[in-house]
Amino acid sequence: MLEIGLNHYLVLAAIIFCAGVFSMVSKRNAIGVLIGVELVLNAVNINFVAFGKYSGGNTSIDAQVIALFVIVLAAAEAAVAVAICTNYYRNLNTIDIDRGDAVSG
Amino acid sequence: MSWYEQFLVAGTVVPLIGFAFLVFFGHRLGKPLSGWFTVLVMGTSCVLATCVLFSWHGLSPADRAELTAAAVSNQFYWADMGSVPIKIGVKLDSLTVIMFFMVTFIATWIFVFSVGYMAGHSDEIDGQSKYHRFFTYLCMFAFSMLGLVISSNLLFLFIFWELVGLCSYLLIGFYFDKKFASNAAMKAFITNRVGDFGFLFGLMMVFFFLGTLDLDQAAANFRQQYASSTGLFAIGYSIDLFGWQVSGMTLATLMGVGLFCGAMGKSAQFPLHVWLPDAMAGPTPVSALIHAATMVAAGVYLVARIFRLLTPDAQMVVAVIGCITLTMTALIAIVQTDIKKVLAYSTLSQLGYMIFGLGVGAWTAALFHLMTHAFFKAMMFLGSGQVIEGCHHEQEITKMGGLHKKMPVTCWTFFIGVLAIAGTGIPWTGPGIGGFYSKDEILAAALMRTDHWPPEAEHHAKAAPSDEELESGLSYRLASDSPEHGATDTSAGHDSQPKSEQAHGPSELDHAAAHHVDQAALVARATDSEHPTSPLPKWLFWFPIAIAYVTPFYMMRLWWLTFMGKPRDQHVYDHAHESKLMYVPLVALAVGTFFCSYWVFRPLLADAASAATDATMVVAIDGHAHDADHAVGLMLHHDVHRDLVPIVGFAFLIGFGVAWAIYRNGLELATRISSMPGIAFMHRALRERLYIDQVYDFVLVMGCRGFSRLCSVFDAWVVDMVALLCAALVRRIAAFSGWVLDARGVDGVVNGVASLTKYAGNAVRQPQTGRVRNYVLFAAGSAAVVLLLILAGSGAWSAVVGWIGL
Amino acid sequence: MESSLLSWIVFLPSIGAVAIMLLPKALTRVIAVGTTLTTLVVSLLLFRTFLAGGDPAQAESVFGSGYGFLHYVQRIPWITGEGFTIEYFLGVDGLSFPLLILTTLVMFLSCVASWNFSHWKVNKGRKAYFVLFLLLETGMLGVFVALDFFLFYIFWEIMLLPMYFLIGVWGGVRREYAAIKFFLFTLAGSVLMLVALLGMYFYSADAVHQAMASGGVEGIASGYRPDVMITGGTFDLIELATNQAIQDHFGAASTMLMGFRFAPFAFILLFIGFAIKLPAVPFHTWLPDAHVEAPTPISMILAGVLLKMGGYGFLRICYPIFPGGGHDWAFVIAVIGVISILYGALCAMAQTDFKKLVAYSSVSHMGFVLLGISVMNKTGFQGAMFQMIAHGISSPMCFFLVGVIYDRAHHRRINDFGGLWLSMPKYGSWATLGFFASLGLPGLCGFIGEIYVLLGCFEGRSQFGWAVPMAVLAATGVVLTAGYVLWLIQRVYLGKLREEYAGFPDAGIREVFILAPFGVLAIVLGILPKHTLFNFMNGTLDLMVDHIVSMNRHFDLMNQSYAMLGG
Amino acid sequence: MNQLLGQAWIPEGVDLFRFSPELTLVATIVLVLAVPMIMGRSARLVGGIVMLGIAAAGWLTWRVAAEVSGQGVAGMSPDPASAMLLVDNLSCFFKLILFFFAACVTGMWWMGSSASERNAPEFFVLLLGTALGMALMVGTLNMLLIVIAIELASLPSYAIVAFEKRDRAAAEVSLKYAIFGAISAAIMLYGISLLYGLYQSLSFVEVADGIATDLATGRNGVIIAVALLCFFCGIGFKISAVPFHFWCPDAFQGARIEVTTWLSVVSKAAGLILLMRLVHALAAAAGAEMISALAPLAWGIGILAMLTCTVGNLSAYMQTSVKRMLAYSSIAHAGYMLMVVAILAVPGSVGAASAVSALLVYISIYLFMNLGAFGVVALVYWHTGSDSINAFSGLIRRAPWLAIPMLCCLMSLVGLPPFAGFMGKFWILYALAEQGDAASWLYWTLFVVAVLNTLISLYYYMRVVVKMMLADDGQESVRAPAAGTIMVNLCGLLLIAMLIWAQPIKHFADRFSTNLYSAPVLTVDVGTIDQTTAHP
Repeated sequence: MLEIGLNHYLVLAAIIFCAGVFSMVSKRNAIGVLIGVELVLNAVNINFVAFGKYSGGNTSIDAQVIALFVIVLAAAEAAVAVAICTNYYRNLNTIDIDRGDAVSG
Repeated sequence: MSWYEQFLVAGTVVPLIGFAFLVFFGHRLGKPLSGWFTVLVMGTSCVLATCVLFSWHGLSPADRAELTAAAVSNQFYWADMGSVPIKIGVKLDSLTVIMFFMVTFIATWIFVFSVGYMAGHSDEIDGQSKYHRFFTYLCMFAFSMLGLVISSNLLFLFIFWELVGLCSYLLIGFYFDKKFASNAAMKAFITNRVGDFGFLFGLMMVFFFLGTLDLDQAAANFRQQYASSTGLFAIGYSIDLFGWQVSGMTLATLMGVGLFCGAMGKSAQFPLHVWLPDAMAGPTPVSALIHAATMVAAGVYLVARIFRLLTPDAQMVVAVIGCITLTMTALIAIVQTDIKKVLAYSTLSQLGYMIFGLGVGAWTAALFHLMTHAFFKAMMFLGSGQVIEGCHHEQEITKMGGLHKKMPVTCWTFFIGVLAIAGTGIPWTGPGIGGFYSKDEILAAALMRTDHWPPEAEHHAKAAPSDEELESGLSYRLASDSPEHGATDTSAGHDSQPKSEQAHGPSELDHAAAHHVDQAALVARATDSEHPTSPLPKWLFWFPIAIAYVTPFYMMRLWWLTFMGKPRDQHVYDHAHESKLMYVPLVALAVGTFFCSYWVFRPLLADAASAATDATMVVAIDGHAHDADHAVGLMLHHDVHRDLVPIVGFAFLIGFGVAWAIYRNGLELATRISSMPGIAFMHRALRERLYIDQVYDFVLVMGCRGFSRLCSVFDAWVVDMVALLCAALVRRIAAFSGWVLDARGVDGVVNGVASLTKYAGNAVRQPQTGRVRNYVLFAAGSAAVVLLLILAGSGAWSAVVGWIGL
Repeated sequence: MESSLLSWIVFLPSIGAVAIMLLPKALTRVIAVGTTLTTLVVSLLLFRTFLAGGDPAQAESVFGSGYGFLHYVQRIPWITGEGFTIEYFLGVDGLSFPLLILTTLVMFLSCVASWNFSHWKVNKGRKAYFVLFLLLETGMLGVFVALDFFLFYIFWEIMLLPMYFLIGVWGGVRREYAAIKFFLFTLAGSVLMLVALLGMYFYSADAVHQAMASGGVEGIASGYRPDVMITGGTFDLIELATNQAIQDHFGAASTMLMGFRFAPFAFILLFIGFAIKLPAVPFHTWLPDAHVEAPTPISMILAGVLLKMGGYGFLRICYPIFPGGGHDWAFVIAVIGVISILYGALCAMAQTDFKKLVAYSSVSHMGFVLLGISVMNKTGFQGAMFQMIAHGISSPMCFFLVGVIYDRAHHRRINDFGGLWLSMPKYGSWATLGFFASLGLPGLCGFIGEIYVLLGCFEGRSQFGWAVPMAVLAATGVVLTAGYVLWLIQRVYLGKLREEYAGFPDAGIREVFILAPFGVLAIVLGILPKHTLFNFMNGTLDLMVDHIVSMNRHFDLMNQSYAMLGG
Repeated sequence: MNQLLGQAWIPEGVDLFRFSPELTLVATIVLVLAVPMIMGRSARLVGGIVMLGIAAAGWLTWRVAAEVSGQGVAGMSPDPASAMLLVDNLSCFFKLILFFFAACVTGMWWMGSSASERNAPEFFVLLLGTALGMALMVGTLNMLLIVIAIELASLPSYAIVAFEKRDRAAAEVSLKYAIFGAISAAIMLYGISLLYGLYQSLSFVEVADGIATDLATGRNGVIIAVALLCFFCGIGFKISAVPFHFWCPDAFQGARIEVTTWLSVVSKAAGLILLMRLVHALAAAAGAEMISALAPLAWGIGILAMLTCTVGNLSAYMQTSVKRMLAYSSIAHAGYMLMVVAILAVPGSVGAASAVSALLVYISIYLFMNLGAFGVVALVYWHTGSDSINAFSGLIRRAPWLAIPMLCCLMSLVGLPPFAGFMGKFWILYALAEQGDAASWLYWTLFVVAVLNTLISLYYYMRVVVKMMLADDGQESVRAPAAGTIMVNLCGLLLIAMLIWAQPIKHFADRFSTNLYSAPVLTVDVGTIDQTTAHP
């Protein structure tokens, strides 16, 4: 049987990271972009937790703590970002981020 | 300071004070008064000069030498050049004294004449009277000219040289409302500047190679270097000049030629002669004073002063230029119909004689000719001024004729001038007038250099004429008729030599030859390709001889057409009149012409020849020259002048005769002759002054202006452009992006860079689309690229390190 | 002897500027003229020393120097750190003294020339104009007396902005273009200077530290100040030039900056910076534009003083500190000089704009400065310096002459003038004097500089084979100069009186008051160069040349041995 | 339980004292929220409270600075070896700047917006929130705290940019800002996670030691590179280094002018100081023998700096909005400041002392230039309602006492004497030359690029100057509040004064930069790091 090890988690995290980045770049919907951000943050969390588990002999709970912090950060960020999205929608009647190109150059 | 110097300085400064006074108060003094004030000023100078002249004449050569030496120690410390001190002072010698007298005397009478000349409407420019301005300029000129004469230093000579040029410019352009006058003024100044360019060049070489700008010091150093084979004459010495290796001897020649270039400009020698005929645009007194008597003679004076710095080659250049000038301009004079133009060309021709004379070594004779010519030519110019003023500014001799009835004094004084310039005299015996002594002496020297040179050895034993004989030109002439007389008193000749250090030159040189001149110097001299005393080519003699026939012809033509025959234009004839204020100076100068031909001048000049005696390489073959003993002795022995008689003795008669024959009955015959085939062509060429002016105009003036315009365009379009590459780059980028540069975009370096920046600014802002996805893409993409680079670097940090190359 | 006199001279105009800002508008012009006059008078106090001066013993006790007797020295540490010193260091010697006097004089006269400026009729920013004018004076005076490179640089830049506005606000039609061009060119130059400035500082620090380390001492003796130890890098211009350790390090073939040999590289950086100001072809294109657009008084300053700062920079910084650089680049500099002379003259000949012509003539004249210094001998330096002063007198005069008719005719097209000497006889005479001075007529100031430079070139041929040909080429410029000046005079002043100019009033008292000092100086300087100028500056220049020559000889030996060691 | 409590770390009085400026900020935030509930939503009242709070924080910082002077101390940490918070001269210096600037911005707000402000408490909560984040940012080497601080500084700033709820542009740019920021933060976190995985520590000092060891032995090269790259992405975003600068001009243009002023100086300065600390920690851990191993870092930062200032300057070139132009100019200036950070990437570099001190001087001077310039823009904007360059036309006539300080500030930004901007640039060039003299030609390249950029920048600053001084299209004169006029004129005067008294400024900066470069603040026993951690 294949033993699930650190590398698997890391690869998973990398894949999620890439998916997140891809979604950030490709989505025109602001919410979609935010979801991409969440994906990346979750990739980070997977990394941290995996490192916390697999780092040999380390009894520190830094990794878990950090993961918790990241979750909080993600929540805060989402809160602010969604608020801004709402404001955006109120002003532009859309959440298509490509429509917001008035300020440029 | 001896009182001689004080008088000379005072005589120089008085016109300056007059100038300053007129500058500030001239317009208050008003029309006749400022003129008379100027006469007073000049008269004062003249009195001072006269005192100096006669007192100096009375001194023994030894005393003169002492005074000359003393004057050197009274110099004023003017400035340093690098670490070489430049001092200025009075060059007190016989040449200065007589030049000074000549200038002040002629100037005084011409000023008197001017008061008369300007009394009418001649002082008006475009209807405004500029009376005092004219006299202000004249004062300035007098000051500059006198300063030039007394300068002991080449630099100061140059400064005054330019100042007389300035005055000449201002006075030629006096009627500046006339286009031709201002053109002529400009032409005069610029042509002179071309000559001065050479002068400057010579000056620099003197300063650098001889380490001084003092005339005497320079000559002494030149001599010393030659004697000891150092400096310029060091063995194997050469410098790189525009890629050519130039030897010391050639440099010395260049130095002489450079200085002579200045003289070429001022004395209007070919090819810089073009300005002088045009300079007749100035008021006639100015033509008389500046462009006949004094300033144009300054070139001759300069060559005389730098005579000791010339090399045989340089001297040859001087002779050749003189010869060309005297020939060409005399021919042109034949066909001119403007009274002043004829005189101008005759002046050119006579200046050519003087230069030629210096070129062949006839130092004293050339300067003697300068003196006599100054008097009679000034007189003739004033005569022409009288005619022009009398005929209401009619200058064409074709419209004159028969004026002797209306202006007898003018007519006959003018005739004296004609006689003088033609060299009238009784062959074999004398007496003669003006050119008979001076010009023929030049020709005699030329003959000697062509036919009897180098002199045989036995002539060394021959003695110089005695002191008393040298005192007057006449006795000298007589002495030349009886060679035995001169040969009797050898020791007297030696004793009579001035005791200045220059005069001791020959004996010192002998001394040096015996004891000091080392082998190297001898080798150096032996290897010189030119023998210092090589004979002249024959044509250099025959051209001046031929022109000696032409001169009486054109002068007679001028005189006859103006004063004799029947009036050709009744209107002009009716108006003609003579003014007393104007003919008094004519008479005075006529008297002066006689005076200068016989007394004082010639012996003093012979004395002044000490200034040429220690000429290192060239030969002054008259006066107390370097080889005084045998040069003069040779002349006496062979009696060159006697040899000349068959050749030119009757030239004046023949010239007069031919002219009289052709113009006796007016212009018909002349017109017929000039329209003969063959002659017609020459006639036209001469009338057009051999097209030299046109060529200069086309090649130099237009060329220069064209080139300058080119430069200007170049400046606006190229230099002001981005380094070409930069502009091209901008254009390339612009083409690539379809962004068309506006005209100013490539206007200049700065503009180009600015556009480039502007373009770059636009380019770097392209990603700033305002779309956040693009931002993210761009940022993430950049990061990804860097990441890829890292990975591509074989995946290892050390490899990345290697990639960076550190 | 510490003295604050120079500080007073430098900052008096600034005080005036503040006064103008604070006091009512009616007093503006009076204060401005008063301030410049006061500055002039105070600067004339310096003559006390220089007339008494030339007394080396006294100078020794004042300063004790091998090069440059400094007077009225004021030095206060300004910015110091560990082994780091920028000083407020002012002093005046024979090099800066004539230029200082020239500056105060030209500023005074151009201030008077600004009195009846046409803009005042519409009352356009009179206060601002004079404030900037006076600030400009502070900057220029500062440049001439600052002996700390950093301070020098600050003053150098300070004068930039006022000049920019003086051209840009009160200038002609294309004033903005001209002003920005001036600004960009000058700033580009000063940026290069900044590189050299820092390089010089660090390399002097290296030199001193090496010397200290090799000698095992706490500091090395100053090159010119007794009882002073140098322990680190320095901006002191005199120290940089005279300290043997620093000079050795600068001149050594092994000292490299950015991959180039230090001395020639730093030299050329500085050279370009100063050549832009001079201006030398091909860095000159800002000048015609700036001159044409600038108002008359500003043109006077530009030509009279600003251009001299370039030449001063060469003499004060480039040559004494990098004698080796000067030697290496001599040919290039001479070529640039000769090209400037000829090219400037040719361009001038083709101009139809009166001011542009005079501007190009400046390029031509300043070419002589470049040529004179390139040969690095006494005559050349003296000539270059004299030429600067002479040009500082003749060219403001010419610009003012242009301004006078521009005030009346409101155009500057040379070909449309004619016969002005008839309508304005007094003015015409002054003009003749001014233009002949610019032409270099002997007896007037322009001549002395030119002939000294040419003679210097000839003298330089023992060192440089090309010197004589250069001199010959440069001398042809004399003919060209005569050509364009006379042609100009003919077209503008001579000829028939034209109706449209017939009614022009002749030069007024104020105008004569401005022209007269220039005219008189042009004559006096031409006649008595030694007593009016050479006496004051030769001491310094000679010492400087001696220093340069001996240093170069020293470097030759040093680098020979370096080459022999296989370096 | 008791045992656990016994082990728990309770901050002592001195720790709290060292943390008091931040605590004061927190208290002010609470007050700003609480007091209006009691005393009504008066904008002026809130402003007053904020001023007091900032003043108190500033005063406390000064006290702390006096206490820590000369040595770095750890605060708020049970284990001095891996302190969460560093209280040293550098952080004190920045906090002083920060609070001073916050006071100035509050002043601006007071003049311009307080009259019409209805959401003052919210505004200041957000503003002080960012201030708190920045204050933390400069005082830590712990990666967790770095993340928290950056987020704390960023999140309120997204919101504060969008503060004008009805403003379409503000809404637009705030979304961009938020998205861009969120992505940067996420990527940075990913990098941190990798670093943590490698070295099992959140203390960057330990991480740096680990990196140094790995580099010395040539292991983990790629992963370190990727991790650092991701890490620096987040900081690059804060500094707005190219290519993470895109948000900057948009956000600055869309935001209120006080906010723009605020962000243009301190947020970048905080990011720069953080980056400087990190780079310095890396270099200190690496030691002088590893110069070449860290060369890519130096080059990376150097190239980033060159790109940043060049792109910033070139982009500013054609801007028509002065505000946006100044935004680009702030990018360019960040580039200049980044250059000196590149010096620190050289272990044991000779120029480190000059570099840090130059950066601090630059920040102090830059603060006044930007304050003055934005101040004038604000005053003109409040009067004319436009920040376009045309609004400045003929300003010298319309409001001479605005035009003159504007001129001073702009010329100072160019770096032209007699304005202090020259000193700032001079010290940077000085540091670069010093380093260039001793080390690689990177620094001379940077030098030349900086100098060329000065020339380019001249052009666009001059455009404003030309508009102000030389153009005049007859607009009415500008009436500006006296306080604002005085403030900008003070800035102008200060800029001249700071050149004349360059010495004290330099000494001030020297003093506050000493213990950063003289020795590592904290030493870590290398033995405690387990280097056998498994990783892919």
